[in-house]
Amino acid sequence: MILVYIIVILLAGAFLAWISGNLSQVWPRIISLITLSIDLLLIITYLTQPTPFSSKWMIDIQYDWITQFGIGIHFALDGLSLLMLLLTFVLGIISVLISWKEINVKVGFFHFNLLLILAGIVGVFLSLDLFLFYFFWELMLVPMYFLIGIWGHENRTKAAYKFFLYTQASGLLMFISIIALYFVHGNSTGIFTFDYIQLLGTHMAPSTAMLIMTGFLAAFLVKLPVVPLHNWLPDAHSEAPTAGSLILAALLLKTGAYGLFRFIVPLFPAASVTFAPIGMALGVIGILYGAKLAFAQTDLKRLIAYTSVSHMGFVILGIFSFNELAYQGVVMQMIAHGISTGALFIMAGQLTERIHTRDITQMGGLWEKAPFMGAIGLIFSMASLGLPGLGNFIAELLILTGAFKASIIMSVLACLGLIAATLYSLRIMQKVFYGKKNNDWKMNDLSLREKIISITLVIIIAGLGFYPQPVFDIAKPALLKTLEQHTDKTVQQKEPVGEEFKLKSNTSLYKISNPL
Amino acid sequence: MNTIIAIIPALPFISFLILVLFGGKLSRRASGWIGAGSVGIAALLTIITGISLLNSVTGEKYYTIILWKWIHAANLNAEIAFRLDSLSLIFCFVITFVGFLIHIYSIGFMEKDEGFTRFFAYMNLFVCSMLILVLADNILLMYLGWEGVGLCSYLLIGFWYKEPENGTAARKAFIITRIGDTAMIIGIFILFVSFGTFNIQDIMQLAQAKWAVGSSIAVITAALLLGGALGKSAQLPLQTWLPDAMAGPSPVSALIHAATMVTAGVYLIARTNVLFSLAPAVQTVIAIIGALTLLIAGFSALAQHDLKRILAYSTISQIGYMFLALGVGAYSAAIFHFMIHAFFKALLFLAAGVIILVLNEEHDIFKMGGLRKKMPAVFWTFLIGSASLSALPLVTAGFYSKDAILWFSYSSINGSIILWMAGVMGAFLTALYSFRMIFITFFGKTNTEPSFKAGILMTAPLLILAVLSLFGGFVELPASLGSVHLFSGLVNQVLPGVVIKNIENMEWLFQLISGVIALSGIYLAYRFYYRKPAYMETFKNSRLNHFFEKGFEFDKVYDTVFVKPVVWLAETDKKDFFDQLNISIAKLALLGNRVMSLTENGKLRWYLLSFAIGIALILTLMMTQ
Amino acid sequence: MLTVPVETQILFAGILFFIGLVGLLVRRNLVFMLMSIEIMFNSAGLVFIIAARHWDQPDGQVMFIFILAVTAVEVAIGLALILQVYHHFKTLDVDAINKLKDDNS
Amino acid sequence: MSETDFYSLTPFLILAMAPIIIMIVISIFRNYEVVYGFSVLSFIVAIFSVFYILPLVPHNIDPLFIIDRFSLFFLGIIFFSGLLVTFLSYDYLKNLQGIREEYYIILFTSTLGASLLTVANHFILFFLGIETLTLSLYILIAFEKSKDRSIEAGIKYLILASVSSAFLLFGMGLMYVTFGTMQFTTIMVAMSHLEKLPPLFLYGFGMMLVGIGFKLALVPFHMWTPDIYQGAPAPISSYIATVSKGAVLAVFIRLFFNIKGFENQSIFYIISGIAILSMFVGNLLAIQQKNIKRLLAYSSIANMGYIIIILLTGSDKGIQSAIFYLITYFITTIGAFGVISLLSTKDFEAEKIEDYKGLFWKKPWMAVVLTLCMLSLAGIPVTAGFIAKFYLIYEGMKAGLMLLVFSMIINSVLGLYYYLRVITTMFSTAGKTELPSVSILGKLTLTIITIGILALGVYPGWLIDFIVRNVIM
Repeated sequence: MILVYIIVILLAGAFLAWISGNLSQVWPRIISLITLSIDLLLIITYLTQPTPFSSKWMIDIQYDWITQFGIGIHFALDGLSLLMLLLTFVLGIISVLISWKEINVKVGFFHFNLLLILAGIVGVFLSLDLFLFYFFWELMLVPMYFLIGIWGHENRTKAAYKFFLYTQASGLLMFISIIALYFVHGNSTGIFTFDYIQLLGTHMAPSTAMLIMTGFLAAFLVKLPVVPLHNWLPDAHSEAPTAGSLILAALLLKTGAYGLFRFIVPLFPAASVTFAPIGMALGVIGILYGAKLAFAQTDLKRLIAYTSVSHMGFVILGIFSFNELAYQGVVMQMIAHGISTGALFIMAGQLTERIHTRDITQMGGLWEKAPFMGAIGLIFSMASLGLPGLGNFIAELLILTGAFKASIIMSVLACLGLIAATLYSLRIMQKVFYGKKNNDWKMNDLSLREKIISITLVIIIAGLGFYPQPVFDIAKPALLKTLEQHTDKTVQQKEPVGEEFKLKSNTSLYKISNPL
Repeated sequence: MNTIIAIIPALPFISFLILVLFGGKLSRRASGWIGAGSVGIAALLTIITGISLLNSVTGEKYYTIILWKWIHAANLNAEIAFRLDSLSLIFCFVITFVGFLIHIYSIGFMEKDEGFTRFFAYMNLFVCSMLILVLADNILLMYLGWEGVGLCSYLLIGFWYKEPENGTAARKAFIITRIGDTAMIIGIFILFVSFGTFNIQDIMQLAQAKWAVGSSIAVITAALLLGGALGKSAQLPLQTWLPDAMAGPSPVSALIHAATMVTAGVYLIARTNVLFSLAPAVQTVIAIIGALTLLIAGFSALAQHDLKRILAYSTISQIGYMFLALGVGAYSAAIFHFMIHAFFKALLFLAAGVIILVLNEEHDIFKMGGLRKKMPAVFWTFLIGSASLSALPLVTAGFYSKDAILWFSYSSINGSIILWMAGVMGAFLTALYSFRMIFITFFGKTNTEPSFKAGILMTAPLLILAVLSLFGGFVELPASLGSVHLFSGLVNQVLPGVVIKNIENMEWLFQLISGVIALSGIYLAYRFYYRKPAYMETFKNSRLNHFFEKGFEFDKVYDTVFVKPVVWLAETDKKDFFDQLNISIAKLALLGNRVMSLTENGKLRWYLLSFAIGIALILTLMMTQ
Repeated sequence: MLTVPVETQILFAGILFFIGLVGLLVRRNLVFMLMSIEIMFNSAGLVFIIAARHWDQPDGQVMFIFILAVTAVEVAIGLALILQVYHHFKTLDVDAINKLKDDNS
Repeated sequence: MSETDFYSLTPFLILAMAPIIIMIVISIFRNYEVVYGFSVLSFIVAIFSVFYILPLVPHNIDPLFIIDRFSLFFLGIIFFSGLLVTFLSYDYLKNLQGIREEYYIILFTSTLGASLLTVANHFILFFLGIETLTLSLYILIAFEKSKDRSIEAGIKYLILASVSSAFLLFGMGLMYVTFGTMQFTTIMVAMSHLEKLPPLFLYGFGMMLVGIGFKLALVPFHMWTPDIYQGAPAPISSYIATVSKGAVLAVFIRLFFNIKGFENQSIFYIISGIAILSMFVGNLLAIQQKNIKRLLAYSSIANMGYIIIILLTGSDKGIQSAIFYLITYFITTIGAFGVISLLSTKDFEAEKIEDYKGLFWKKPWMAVVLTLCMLSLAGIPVTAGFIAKFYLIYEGMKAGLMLLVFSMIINSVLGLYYYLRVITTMFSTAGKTELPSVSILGKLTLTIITIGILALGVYPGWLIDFIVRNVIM
């Protein structure tokens, strides 16, 4: 039940925020802050109770929705989604805080969108019904589109289009695949349902499986993103307002990774293995190409955007290594990247707020003006180059070790990414904080609010670096489950009847039994 | 005792935190003393631990402590755990003790600097990471320290961040070492994948048991680890960053780029000696690299103008000696030279720091001169340092440490006469350039007047270090003179002793030769740079000299081979051509729109025509069935 | 009485229809276009007559009556509109009447 | 003619009575409000009458009428749309000087024509219905006779529509010649015992396609759409987009299923070709369109393309999905045109997209409605359009029409672009265009529409159930 509450609260908060926007500028902020805090508390209280970290689902609830198609509302929580929810709410709160001063126009509507996006993301992390999943997957887009299109920078409109069209196109492909899967399963078992649990282990001809998986991959790889499907990201990230970039980088990308975990690997055990070499290669290409582009950028936010392309490369590399080590790494990477890149975007936002440019050639020598900001920037550049003692190191270490077991050459190539990361990370420090002052900016150091935000993030990232164990413990059952679904051949004993999408038109809708 | 070894690195870390969080509120003095004090206490604790370790009658010759579970994912387990044995003890001692002296010195040195607190914060962080590096009981934690010191060195080289070139130097240092580190981490992966653990001791035993001598995997792994070592210790071919690293304040050069961090490579190889003994090929490579490095660096040092750059190159060449020793399997000798080198090189750098400070940022030795009278304390200490560096026979510690290396480079089974000759040649060069320094800087006529006199805070450390560089050597005396083996005894608890070829012991002869060589070097220096500088004037403008001065043009080569291509790659296709693809798709759609909307021209008869065409098509299709 | 095969009769109607269509395409004057349409309608009507004759049923004739009625209305409205067109555009040239179109700017 | 026959024709009788009564009323005394109120009333009565005759069906009145749940369903939709259009017309006509009351008379006659199509089982009724509908439309389109564009649209529609009806008629004739009957059901019987359709019949069908294609605005008979939509009064544009198309689609489906068009190869190819063309042409044309009425016209072309895919599934399920799509499309389109007509005044037509610049900050409610409509047309979740598209794709894939489904996917992305363009304009910083205030009635109508869109988007189950239970051929 708690899961429904979480989403409902978010939605309610969203509408409240919008309405209250007409009263004053402060109310929406406060409301959304409260909303998110409540959700965070809900999750934390749930954590504090002795929870069964069993290999099954911690919570699992189902309701009817569109029974004619075997569509149900099916939410479930496991370690993975739990961690993602935590991340979502923490960063959600932070994104409200950083918008506190930045957003002064249409505040109500802004927070409406913000909360709506979060609702969509949470939905994606929780839903176990493929139709529902797609529903939320699409739901995220519209508010994010508004976020970029209304409160973004100069070229916001173009960026917003690009973002929406890219994700929509790929999403539709996934949609087709979902329906195809539904029919394949229906035809082979007579049970027509979108329910994840039942669709697991659907028997498919390799070719069919590959086709269907491609659709899913399209959506997830675009979201992740993976070179060469990454072009929406730099534009969207650099044009979005700070909160937008934060959510994009820290949460939206993670939905892609989450999708790979939750759907690709368990639903297409064989096909995903076939795809693995390409997957890993894509990962490596992403790592290096992203880094290369990041190194070339002069727009700070664009630079950071490309770094996340590079970092997400590690994620896909890990996922297609198919071993627990890499998976733990991926989870860690999802969180650590969320924090570190998010922090960098926040820093970029704070800079832009102060000096009204994102061009790093204009900056330089800012340490003198803003040592605190400089220190924060330093820490997170170090994080993004994978300095031991910060979360990203753990993540990359595990991923690389895991990948090393799967494919030595890939892992070694990926290691070059560490050097590349050094290049661009140090470039940030050099161009922004060190060196000569190119302009004599009138700027002050971080305000108390900003300090609090930054310090929280620093504590988290360092905590992850020195004591990551809790994360591993929470994630472990979920990952093991994924892997075992992936390797388990027993679930594939269902006798195949027909593997074509085509259905004899005399099968009536009533035969579609309701899974719930 | 066990807990103490956790406290030792904790102390500087705590003071680092204090300085970072409350730095603004504290007075300069206070923060200075917190910074120095924490390291001082750490030093004290180290000594106590050391004594107790030495006196521990039990067979257990080490202390160990597990603080907390760090990573327990799948089958990958790594704890935050420390282990102190005699090897790490020696390193700890040097780090904390020399570090303490340098901190004290820095209080005086940095007095005027605006970034006073920041400086001490960084220094403390460095000491902490360095201690973690040497105390770590698993290789992952060691890597943490390893990267930590790299970070600190980056921060401290770029300490005066307003000068872009400092930033560049810092970046260069970080990136080059990082390249080595990447090799190292891959090596670590191999170790983990093959042994399933990160614990150094276990790895060593398992390697001993599982890997055959000279087996390819052993060689590869050893080579990869060596890569890390080369990067950190500025050995060929990754040595180019160190001379530029002199952009940092002198205490930094003393602590990081002379005494401690740059010798991390030595520590790594010594620590994982088993792997290297399993890969004789790599060991030979180490020896050769060492020999080459010490020669190249020696020549380069000979041609420098910048006082600190001379010292930098001399550092490279001295570490070359250590690598030579490691290569021939004379671990104790290497460690011994490391300790002594730490003393006198720190001394030299600090002294140089004083000089540069009082001559207000004058680096060029040719603009100095005649400082003997002006600053006697500095002169004498510097002299002692140089003497020790150039291994003045019998009286200096440097003699004993270097002599051991030279002897083993020949007599060890891995040794050979060529290596020895290289070493001797190096010794000659060393003597030459050190006294070139002395004569040009302290003798002759005064070119620049000292602006003020260095305070006690700065001179005291000099004196202490001077004493050490003179008498530090007596803990280890060769068989030919008195044969004291305190040090090697201590080291050999953890490291294998050197294996000697069975040849009749003619060590005294070698000592004689090297002694003579050193003296002749000094004499030549006296001859050329004091008596008849004219000779040198001609040489100074020669192309060869220039070549030496530029450190054999490694930078230029790397610039063309690596840096330029990378930059070019980055600059080309900034636009990210995949993006262009999408744009072209969009263009296509727009084109379609153009064409279509031409048909919507509002002409009724045109519309009717489309009817006609439509029906024509349909009817034809109907026919063709 | 001679019997013409139904196909031929249809063909005849078809030709009529085609003539109407061509008339529409070539004439620019609205009135003439209206007349062409009449031709087309009538040819269609003719088909029904033919069919009725062919299956000898009354339905065809009935349909034709309807067609006549409808076309009458059609013409009525048509002429009314043409008047309006002339009133607004001061011409009956159909090509001149294209205010409504995509502006390809 | 039996009593049940009489009863089962109530809706039509009501629609036939309404205009007569209005005429009388007008001749006695001319009052806009009264006429308006009466029209609304009679529409509502008509809707109820549909439910009233529900128990009587299926009921055939040979040879012309076939009144079954399918037709009643369409009747319901048509009447409801008619009602909504009436609502929207109020403001639009109120501030129009000159005579306005006749508008409603003709609205009724055309609706009558449309409703006849839904029950048509015979070419005669088919023809009469379509003509009644069209003839009235000429007048409605050219209703604002003071405006050039209105007249131009009128004459264009007149010429083209009559030509298309001529084609239709000729086609009917050919079919009649081949089988000697004009009744769909008997045609089916006649052709059931020959394995191959005679060419004459096929040509007939081909020519009918022109007429139908014209009414449904399918490529290549689509070119009139933007001009007419732009020229006609906004409510009438929505009326053309919904009622006339719906009715024609109804009769087309009936005919198509009676002659089993989907089983004939060449017809199959022709229809799928037309469908794909319509999608691409419609969307491509819309991409850069600056006039929102034309834009909606183009989008209607594309949407019809989506719908006729379903004819090829040849299954009840397919038809059900098509109907669901049609309903959502009706609601959405009327909503969109509603916003336009509510923002237009007698001498200003809010048709340029620039006019909507910053609408969200001026008239949030209007903007939200239009946004929802656009999103629904684009098929984004929580709007009815999403479910509708899903349903369509679902059935399409079930029937294995992968090519059509994929081209539909591509086109949804194409379409998204221009729907977003409209939305973006509304949310961009406020423009200078002055917009009139909106009456309560208009707001109310839009509210109904919005609720409809959202309700169907979030909980479509009931409607799907309803359709599945009622619409069985």
